[in-house]
Amino acid sequence: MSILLNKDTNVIIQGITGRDGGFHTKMMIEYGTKVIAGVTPGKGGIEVAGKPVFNSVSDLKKEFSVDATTIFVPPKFAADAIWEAIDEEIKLIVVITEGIPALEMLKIKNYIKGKNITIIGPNCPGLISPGEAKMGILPGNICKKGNIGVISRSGTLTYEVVYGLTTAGIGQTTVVGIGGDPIIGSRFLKLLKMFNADEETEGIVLIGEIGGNDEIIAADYIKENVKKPVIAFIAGKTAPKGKRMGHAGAIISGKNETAQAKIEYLEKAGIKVANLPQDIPGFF
Amino acid sequence: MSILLNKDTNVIIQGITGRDGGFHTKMMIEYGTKVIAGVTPGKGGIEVAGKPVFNSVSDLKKEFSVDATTIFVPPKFAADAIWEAIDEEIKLIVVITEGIPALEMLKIKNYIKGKNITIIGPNCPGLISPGEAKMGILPGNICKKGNIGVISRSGTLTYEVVYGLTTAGIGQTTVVGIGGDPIIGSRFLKLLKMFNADEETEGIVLIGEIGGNDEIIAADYIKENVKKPVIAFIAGKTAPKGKRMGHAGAIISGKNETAQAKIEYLEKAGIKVANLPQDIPGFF
Amino acid sequence: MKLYEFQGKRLFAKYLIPIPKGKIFYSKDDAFKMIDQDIFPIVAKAQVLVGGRGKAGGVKLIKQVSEIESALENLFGMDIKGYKVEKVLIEEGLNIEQEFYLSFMLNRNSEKITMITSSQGGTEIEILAEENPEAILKLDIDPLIGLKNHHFVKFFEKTKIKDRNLKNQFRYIIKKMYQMVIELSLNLVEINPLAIIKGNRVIALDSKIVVDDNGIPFLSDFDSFINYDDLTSEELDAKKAGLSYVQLNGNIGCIVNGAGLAMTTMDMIKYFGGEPANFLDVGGSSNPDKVINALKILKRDKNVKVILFNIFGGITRCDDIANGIKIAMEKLEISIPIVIRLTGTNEKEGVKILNSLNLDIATSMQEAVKKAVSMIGD
Amino acid sequence: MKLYEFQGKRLFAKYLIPIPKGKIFYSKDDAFKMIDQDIFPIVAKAQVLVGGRGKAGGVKLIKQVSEIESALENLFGMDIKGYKVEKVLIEEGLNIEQEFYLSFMLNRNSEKITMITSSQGGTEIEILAEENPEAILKLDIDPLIGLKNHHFVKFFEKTKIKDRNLKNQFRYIIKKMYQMVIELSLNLVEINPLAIIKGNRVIALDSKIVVDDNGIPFLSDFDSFINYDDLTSEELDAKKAGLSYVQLNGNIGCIVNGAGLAMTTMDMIKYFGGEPANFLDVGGSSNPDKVINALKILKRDKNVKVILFNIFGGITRCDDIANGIKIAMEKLEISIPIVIRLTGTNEKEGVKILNSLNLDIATSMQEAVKKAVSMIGD
Repeated sequence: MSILLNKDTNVIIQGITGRDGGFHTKMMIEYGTKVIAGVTPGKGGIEVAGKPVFNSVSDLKKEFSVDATTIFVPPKFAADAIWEAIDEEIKLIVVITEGIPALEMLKIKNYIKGKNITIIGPNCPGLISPGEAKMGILPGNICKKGNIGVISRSGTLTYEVVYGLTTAGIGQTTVVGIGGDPIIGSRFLKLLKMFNADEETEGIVLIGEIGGNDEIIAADYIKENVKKPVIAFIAGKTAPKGKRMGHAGAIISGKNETAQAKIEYLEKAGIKVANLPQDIPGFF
Repeated sequence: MSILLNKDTNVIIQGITGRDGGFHTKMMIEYGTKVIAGVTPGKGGIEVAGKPVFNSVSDLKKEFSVDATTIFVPPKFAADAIWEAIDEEIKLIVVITEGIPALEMLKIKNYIKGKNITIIGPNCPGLISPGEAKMGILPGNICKKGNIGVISRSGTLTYEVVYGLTTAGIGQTTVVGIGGDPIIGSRFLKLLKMFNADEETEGIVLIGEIGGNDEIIAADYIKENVKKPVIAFIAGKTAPKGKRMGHAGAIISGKNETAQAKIEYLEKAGIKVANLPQDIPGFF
Repeated sequence: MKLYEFQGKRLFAKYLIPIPKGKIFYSKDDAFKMIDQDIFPIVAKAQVLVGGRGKAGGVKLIKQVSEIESALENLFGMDIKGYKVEKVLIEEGLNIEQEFYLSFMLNRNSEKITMITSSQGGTEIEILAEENPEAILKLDIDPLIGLKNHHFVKFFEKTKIKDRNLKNQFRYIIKKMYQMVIELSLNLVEINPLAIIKGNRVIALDSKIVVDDNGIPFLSDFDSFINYDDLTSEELDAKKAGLSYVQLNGNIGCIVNGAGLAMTTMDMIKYFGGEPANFLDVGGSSNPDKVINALKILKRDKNVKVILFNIFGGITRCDDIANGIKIAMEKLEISIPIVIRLTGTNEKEGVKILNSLNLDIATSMQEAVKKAVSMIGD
Repeated sequence: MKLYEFQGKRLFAKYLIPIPKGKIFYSKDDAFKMIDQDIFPIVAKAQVLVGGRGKAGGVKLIKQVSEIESALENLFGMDIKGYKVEKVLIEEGLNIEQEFYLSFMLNRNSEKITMITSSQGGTEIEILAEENPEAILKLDIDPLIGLKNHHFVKFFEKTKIKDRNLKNQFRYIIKKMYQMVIELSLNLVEINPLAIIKGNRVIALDSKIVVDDNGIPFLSDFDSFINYDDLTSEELDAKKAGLSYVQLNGNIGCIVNGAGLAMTTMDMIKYFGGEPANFLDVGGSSNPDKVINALKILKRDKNVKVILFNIFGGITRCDDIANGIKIAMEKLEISIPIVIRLTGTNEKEGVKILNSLNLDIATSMQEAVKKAVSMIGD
């Protein structure tokens, strides 16, 4: 079984009339995703990729039942789009947009605490359950249905790793790009728990990078709770301190946030860490 | 079994050094409540009723484990005291103070949604599990251990009803005064569910009044879910429209908020409504 | 606490919400003296703390100077639903193109701040809600989140406002009204009608504001808005003395500790065939002064033929209440008969004090109420 | 984005947080001309966007006029951890009675706004945290709740401040700093030291502010604070062109799409014995201009001996990247060897374009990196 998303998930697109939103709506539909409609304030009534567009999520919900939303809204209105989705009680919110202020995400994170809502992103490629459905921009052709769960803070590095797995004949249950911002909707821990609970997932790949302590928390959890094999990879061994490496969250602010410190901690917890991305398939 | 509170509950007092706080701390201890300590900012280090006083709940928590807090703090600092208790993850917060702005309570209510925290009050007499413990100002001597749960928006009217029950030989599992403000921590519905789930509670008394729609929601719930006998009483049949009757929440703002409308609705839902408080014991 | 229209508009001005030019007058002569010759048409609006003023004739459009005197004559002193008109707001007359209804209220049922919108302004919202509920948009706003883009999207969808300039004006006013709710602890802020006038300007033609009584002590420089004009002088004195008092039309005066018990006492009087003269809650304290003040207030109501005390002592001590009664009896020369029900904390001591005064003491609430009712029958 | 001390203090002034009287100077002569005779002692502070300035000699106490010239001579042009001093803040000297540390940061680990306090101000907080963690108070504040009374209670308990007047001053500054975090999207606001000076006044003697880059577009009138003085001119040009670029000391220039893949490319270069010259992420767009700008920037770095492209096409189309390279090759006359790895969306079309240019195309990331490293060895 996949986590979070499958072919029966009713997906909507917030920001469907934008350039990226429109293009990826088509790609998602082509892949088999059950995209039912989209939202762009002021554009209600038109169609995009054969799907009706509404002015608001609540208008849309009067006609359709919604399980999940993908947000392609530009930074200026993206946080408001997340709040709207929360207000309309959508259970899975995937935010592709890059450039949302961390403080806004901090409020959102604290607000959904204890509520049955999962946010993936922002600043992420989305997620894909190969052979089932995808939300976001992950290319479907590099994936393959199978038994490995992939969680990653990165975009194209995830493609590289997944492509390597697929090429080696190793398929994936679900691949989740959790995003490169400092405050993200779902950290490693949350998704690790889901993959750990998923019976079909037989192994997990965890792609981390410099900045923050998510990999440390993940290591503690894996050590105590995960019996399935977990292979980690950490990017940024050559990154200098105090410099932001592309991602808003990829910055070393303390000595525990370096790639080296994280690798050491993971290995101490008994987790295998690959030196190079192409080494990952060999561990399974 | 009682709900919310029993003789093993570790209770603290916020505002213990005040006149009311100090007096009722003594009364609570005399009744058998396990009061372990108190808090008043700036008064840390002294003792009240033989119990140590701390500057903050977090200081107190370094030395004691806490299950519940009773707040006697004056209006100006009462909301902050509730926020402090929430911040320190106290599971039961009983607020006696009258005069907290409704907007502040609205924020608090929305904040604790989905969290495992119960707030009783504000502007309430508190609760008592006869023979076990009490939090707040309900007089212990008029209660008797037994099998009836009492929920009330009122103070002295509750005493009147409970005294009537006790005199008639009918004891109580727990008596809860939920408070007379428009926005309160726990409405009828929440406590009805608790009493309904409590095996020892064999019947429920519900004392409502004009204003709001809590009795209506309660009626709907009782009709569908409660098999135990429920006896209701609604105060304010002679109250004029638009006038605040003592309680901040006791004001008729619409025709569904009159005592008559509520009584009619309750009776339609098959719930017995007593004409006079002294009729209540006769229904059991 | 309800604010007058002119007070609400002062607050609007403080928050930069546009209002018509206008001035408040406390007498006909003042108004007559100060009105300029070349400002017609003007609108004269009776200031009362009750709805339905328009229908009652409390709003006059004055087109020329010759009409002023009779209009003002008519307004000042007018009685609107029991409220005497003592203040009149005179404003510039404006060319209204479209009227909207807009309000924010603290909603105790949904436990949110509810924004209510309609493009059919001018009508009372309760009437509109019954006659044409489809015309109303209700949005629940979580105070932890605040106003977000989708709230505005829905507002513009409902009101069919498309013009960019108008949208900016409405967006501004909506934000400011919400800010007022948060900053001033309002239970309600309503603009009805919120109008588009000639020149594509959006302006608040009326105001209705209810401030949370519990919030008032936390507001700075709010004193100028405090008014208790909707209270009788007895209610005002009760408020000053820390008592909750509401005057009614019956003849049995009640003094009770606790709001729920006080309402129930009134209900029981009615049940046994009497008529309560008031609601009066002395609260939880045992201060004898409260009893004295309560008796003073009831004494002023000439309808009161018997006074009924119903005290269930919890925090309140019965002996304190009895002492209060004793002092009051001595000081106030009360000739009206008194029935007393006194139970709970220090009951024995209290009864002892009262016995010495030859007062009628009942053993239960029912007995006391019946006695009081029967005394009226005489 | 980091702000200079003097810029942070300007923001403090805007929020009415007390700061010393002072002025910023951009040259020694200006400073010398404008300093008054009778204001000594003064403090001259080098403005650099890096910590540890004090230890490096970047702060001078000047007690009399005769000391100025040598002090300023010394400061202007000084090198502090690679940053040249071009600005000096001159402030009044004050009599410090006690120093505190106070900061608010957006804490990605606890996902709260963390207030950090110590009564041992003046020391760097990281050093204090290691040497004397007991001296530090950390409070996590939920942005949905904000500052509440108990936060102040704990602050005063930790700092042992008891004087009522001092308490009011600290309470005010704490509120204002928190307000700055919320209103200006700050990642960090730090005052170290926050001092009590003679006359029982509390004053911010230093400032350290980091603004969230994602928040800057939402701030109005913030332009005056934007500075990129901590970037090299190449980094600045990259920023203007919408590229993420960080200059390093190696000789293999990298152009990659995606931050994670770019870091991994650098790591792999190192792993196979080479040294990356930079981090460069062209992002997800396929605009050929980005490739051209990226090549322009790498060309300026004289250390770069080989350029390595690593592109995994997803949204990015390989043919667009190839076209960008083609145009750049023609326009920019690039003589440095280029190694290219190109896979994913429209790979075939891209490879076809590159083949016509006689460029070195690798089939995998590893092969490309190894090739680039081996070319340096030559």
